[in-house]
Amino acid sequence: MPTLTPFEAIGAALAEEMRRDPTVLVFGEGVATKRHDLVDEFGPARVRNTPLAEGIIAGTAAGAAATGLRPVIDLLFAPFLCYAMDELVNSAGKLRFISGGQFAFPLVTLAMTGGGWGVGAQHNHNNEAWFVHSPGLKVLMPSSAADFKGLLKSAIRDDNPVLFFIDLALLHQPGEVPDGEHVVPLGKAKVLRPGSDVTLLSYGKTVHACLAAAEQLAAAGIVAEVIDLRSLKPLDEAAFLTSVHKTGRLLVVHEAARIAGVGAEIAAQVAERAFASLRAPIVRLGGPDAPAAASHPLEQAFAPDAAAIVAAARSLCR
Amino acid sequence: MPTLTPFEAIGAALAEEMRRDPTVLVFGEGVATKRHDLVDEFGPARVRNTPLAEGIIAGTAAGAAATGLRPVIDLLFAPFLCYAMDELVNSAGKLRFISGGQFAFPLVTLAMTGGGWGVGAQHNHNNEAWFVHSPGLKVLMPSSAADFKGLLKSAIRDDNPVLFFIDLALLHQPGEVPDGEHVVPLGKAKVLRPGSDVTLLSYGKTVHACLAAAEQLAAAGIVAEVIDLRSLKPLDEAAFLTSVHKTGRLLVVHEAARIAGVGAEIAAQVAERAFASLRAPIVRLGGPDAPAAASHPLEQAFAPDAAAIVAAARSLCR
Amino acid sequence: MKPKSQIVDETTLLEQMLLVRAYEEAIVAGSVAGKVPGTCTSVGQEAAGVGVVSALAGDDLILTNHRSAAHLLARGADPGRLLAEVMGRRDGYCKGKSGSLHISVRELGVMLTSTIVGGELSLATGVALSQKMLGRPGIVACFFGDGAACEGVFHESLNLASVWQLPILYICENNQWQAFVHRRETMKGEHISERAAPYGIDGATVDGNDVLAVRSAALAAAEGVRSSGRPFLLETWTYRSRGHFEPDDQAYVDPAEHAAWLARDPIARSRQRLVDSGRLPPEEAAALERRVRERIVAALAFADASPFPALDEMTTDVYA
Amino acid sequence: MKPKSQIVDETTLLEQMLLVRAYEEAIVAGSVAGKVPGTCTSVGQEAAGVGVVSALAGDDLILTNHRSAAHLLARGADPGRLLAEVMGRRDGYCKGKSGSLHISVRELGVMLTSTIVGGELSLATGVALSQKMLGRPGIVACFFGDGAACEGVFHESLNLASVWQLPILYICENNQWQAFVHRRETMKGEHISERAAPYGIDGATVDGNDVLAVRSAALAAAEGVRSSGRPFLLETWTYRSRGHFEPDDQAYVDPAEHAAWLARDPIARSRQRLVDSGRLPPEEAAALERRVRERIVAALAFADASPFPALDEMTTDVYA
Ligand SMILES: Cc1ncc(C[n+]2csc(CCOP(=O)(O)OP(=O)(O)O)c2C)c(N)n1
Ligand SMILES: Cc1ncc(C[n+]2csc(CCOP(=O)(O)OP(=O)(O)O)c2C)c(N)n1
Ligand SMILES: [Mg+2]
Ligand SMILES: [Mg+2]
Repeated sequence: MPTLTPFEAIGAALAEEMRRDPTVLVFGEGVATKRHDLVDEFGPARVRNTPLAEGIIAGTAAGAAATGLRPVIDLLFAPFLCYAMDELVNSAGKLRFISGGQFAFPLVTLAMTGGGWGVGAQHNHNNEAWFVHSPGLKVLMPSSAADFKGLLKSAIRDDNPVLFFIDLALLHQPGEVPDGEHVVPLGKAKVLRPGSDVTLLSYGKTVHACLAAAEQLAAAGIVAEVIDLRSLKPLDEAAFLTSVHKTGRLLVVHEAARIAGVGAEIAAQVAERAFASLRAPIVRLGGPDAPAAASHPLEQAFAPDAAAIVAAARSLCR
Repeated sequence: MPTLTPFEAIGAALAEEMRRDPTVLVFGEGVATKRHDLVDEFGPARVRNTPLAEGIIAGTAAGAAATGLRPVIDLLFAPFLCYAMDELVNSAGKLRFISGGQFAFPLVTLAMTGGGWGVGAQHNHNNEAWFVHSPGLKVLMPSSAADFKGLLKSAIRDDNPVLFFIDLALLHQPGEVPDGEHVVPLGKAKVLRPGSDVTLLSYGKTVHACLAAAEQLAAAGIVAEVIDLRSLKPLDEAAFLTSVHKTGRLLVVHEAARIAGVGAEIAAQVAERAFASLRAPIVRLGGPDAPAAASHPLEQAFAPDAAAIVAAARSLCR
Repeated sequence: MKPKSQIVDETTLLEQMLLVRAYEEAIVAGSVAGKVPGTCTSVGQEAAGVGVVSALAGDDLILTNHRSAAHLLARGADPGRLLAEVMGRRDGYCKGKSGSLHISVRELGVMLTSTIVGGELSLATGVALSQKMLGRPGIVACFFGDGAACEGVFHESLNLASVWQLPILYICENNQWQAFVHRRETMKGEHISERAAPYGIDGATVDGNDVLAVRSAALAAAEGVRSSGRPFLLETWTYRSRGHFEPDDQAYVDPAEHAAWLARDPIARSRQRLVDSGRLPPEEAAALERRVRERIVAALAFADASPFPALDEMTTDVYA
Repeated sequence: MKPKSQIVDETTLLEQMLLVRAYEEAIVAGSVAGKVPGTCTSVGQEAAGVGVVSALAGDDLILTNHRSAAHLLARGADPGRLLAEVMGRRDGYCKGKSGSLHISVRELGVMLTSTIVGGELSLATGVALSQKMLGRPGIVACFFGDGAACEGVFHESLNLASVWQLPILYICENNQWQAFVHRRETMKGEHISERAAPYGIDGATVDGNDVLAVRSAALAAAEGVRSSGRPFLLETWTYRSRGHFEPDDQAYVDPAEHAAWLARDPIARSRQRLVDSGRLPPEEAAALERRVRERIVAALAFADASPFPALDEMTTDVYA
């Protein structure tokens, strides 16, 4: 299997989908500069730099999506989505319903997030939960190069607006990507490591912390099941309910702030639908209710690490 | 006690605080037209109509708050907050932290939300959970005329940016408001009806549905405790944990979409911190993952009603 | 091919304006009676909407906003289905889910209506990009208010349309009001059309209460957009005679300004001109008015007979 | 009272520009060595920043963005504390929480720096409103880029500042680049200053690579804002010689354009003028450069000795 970084996997997914479907196009601030290989292959009409204006980038994508194109837009960093909320939430997310189904919005929005670059809270803010809470949108956040490619291809083919979050710390970490047509369906979590004592549920880079924690827990005789959610909306409820029915214990882990984060939704679902199986409190590990600091040690400490996961899992399994 | 509508209670709170503190001012689209009594008393410099531009309204408020004024801004309807997300989240919410504590942002943002006016999903969208998930912000959503007044006065005096959500259906429902200085602290829930069998936790207009449900449940021999959260951030964790320790059963109710709503945070906290007390699954009743329809029956069906609450509570207490 | 819209005569335009007026008056009466939800009417602005729409070709696309009755009706929307939508009924163009504020009628090319002020400006560039990249002939006509021109996205939209050379006819209906605030309070200068130049876009202002003037300005503007592939900003200078949203006591309105504009009512002016010139005998004008009123009575009956949507419609049409 | 800034001579300005250059070169070298995080440098733009700041009075307030070194240093910020901030250390002006992109120094009147492009434009109106309503003397100088002028909030800010008559000196540093995109790709026309007129605001463009020209244009503009209480838009026409963010190979830059601008380097020009006119003997110029470099060496040592913040700083300064 070839090895690609997520940056390259995204490029490969874009190229393949643009080859397959002439209505796919990509635009954003500097995307034609950053992905000049795509400009070479598909020309400047389908790979466009834009003015620095996230609102009109997203609005243009929504308008184009409703009328025959399949735009992928790069809004760079998740906090910049703040300038595009009307277009993403009020237009792309709602106008299908409002119009009684007259329009569909096949559009993908890319945004980087998370620590790793020391650029502070106006570049680093995991706000994916906002979009999970907004109707009409889908939300993805992969943790492996293969899923970056496979999920992006599915997102481009999906007829709904998809927010595709890129965990910055993963962007240049190489990983194996299956050869040829590799498509990963939306809404399917992945069991990365089966287990029976506790379920470690995560997405994005903290999946890797969960895997490392599972390794350490195994040494302590605790068999953890590790699940990568991948798709935050639609949520693969069956996947985590099944797991909790088996393990009776759930630890949800993400970098985003704990308060009202995606982990809260999962914990709440489990507390309702797998209550009888629960053998211990549901624990969430997530970022604090604070902006992310630029200072390296503070930035790194924001996201739960393997040690914290091990400690929490051990106390759950006591 | 005098009887005021929340609209009047808001006006009274504004007037009293503007009288008390000359740095308080209010601006927004049409606020000087709508509240001309305030213009008469405080003059056009402190009660301003603005151009139609939510971003600059919120940004101006943030800049003014950091430099000596205490602005209250009226952004009309919650979906319009989409145009002000950068200013509220990235500026007002984060610049205190980013600057290492050099600035504070004493500003209040008013926004109406919820069904009741048949104006559809671009005016009616309960997005309060976004702000609960955003650092540096506080979030209020009162259910009684007295709390509209008392909480708004506290919000104006608070040194942090506060989102003050106005449930549209309550705006013109009169209620008693204590005479004189009436201040309700942020972060304190209110037990409206004590009970022992099940906790009904809510905020905004569904509090009234919970009270009606509690009445019906009492007839069926189920003694429900009804708690009005009032403050969504800071959350009064002690209030709901104490209640669940007593009742062992929790039903969280709000009009906002269930998925990743404020109810999820509460359910998750209870599933972690009151697990041993729980005698039944935690149930959330909330709106569907859909935009709100304009059509009256659909709009009304969006929010959980007393019948749904009674049914859910009965099945919990079975 | 000459678009069929170019052979319209003023009597047809008058009929359309009368239809818009009668339709909105029916809504006002219905809302006073508690039978129809309140809306944003375009009473006083009929010429601005009808004149521009009459200048569009059949394959042109329209984006509009909350104050859309003239655009929809002039485009041929059925008043019965519109009223059904306003009343939240199943036979509304959007199945009752929209209500009055964001009615789209895709089959007529009225796309992506948004009640978020500025929403249509953010979407129009995308629709025009589709037209251009997919090689479709129609231009995009984007209606917005003077208030929307205060939103930042107005600037972003014009800038992008210019840089990407998108075929958009921007039409600012400057009706002097931005909800409960007069334009004078929110901007310096009177004319939105002057805001086009910095983006390299041409602009013009036309008397929005003269349907023929609007039509000819719009014909020229649309032709320019069509042949150049570039945007143009046309401002129709008009007045919102009724309140922002029904009901509205308009206590905040200067009576002198209001009266001056009422004296320039676009329907009265057009009718007068037609009658005076002998093109429309008074009894024919009366017959026209009667016919229009009858259509609206029938439309109201249709809408009223339409059922509310089933409750499970609450969650359909959310995802594709 | 004549603000003390008005008695500055060109040698002082040159020294400030040299300080900015040395400071940023130290960051570049440190980032190559992996010891300092990358930043957005203002190499090539020093005259634009220094010239404007030199024209401000001590009680004027500054809002800036990610490319702020010239504004901060010219205002008197300590390079040691700035470097400590860039390096995420406890003695940084923002306790290491900001890093390079949003450094505010309230004690110097550098307020509310935002790295959200356009953020400073949205905040400046509020700061100016405070100045005006609280009767404080200082005007507000708001620095932003040509890219920021594409964001809608630019338009909203200018419009509000004009309507509310706010004392804001808007300064657009048009450095031809918007991250990895040339201005040419994002707007028609060359000059941001032309975008002021529709809001009833005056604008001017000045050679941003001539520190004296910038200073005198800024003095006039600031004086106008101060006396009229109204906004003004000054564009400084300059060039970002290095990449957007360190490191950046600038592969996307036209070498001819780059070379032409390098030949107009503001520091070389000012130095030359001072030396040629006899106002600064070459050996004094060399001494100046040495002094500046020594200051930066000391600053770097200070920053490097500063510890990282304690981990519990992660959650302080969130709520007041
Ligand atoms: C973003 C946003 N802000 C505010 C409103 C409330 N609102 C609806 S229409 C309107 C006035 C719009 O004025 P203008 O653009 O001139 O259009 P007009 O109503 O005059 O046709 C306002 C403030 C809204 N719908 N969307
Ligand atoms: C809202 C937003 N969009 C994008 C970015 C990423 N970004 C940072 S600086 C920059 C270029 C800004 O260009 P300009 O305003 O001309 O300022 P310059 O960097 O040239 O000084 C971009 C795109 C950002 N920080 N904020
Ligand atoms: Mg208007
Ligand atoms: Mg620039």
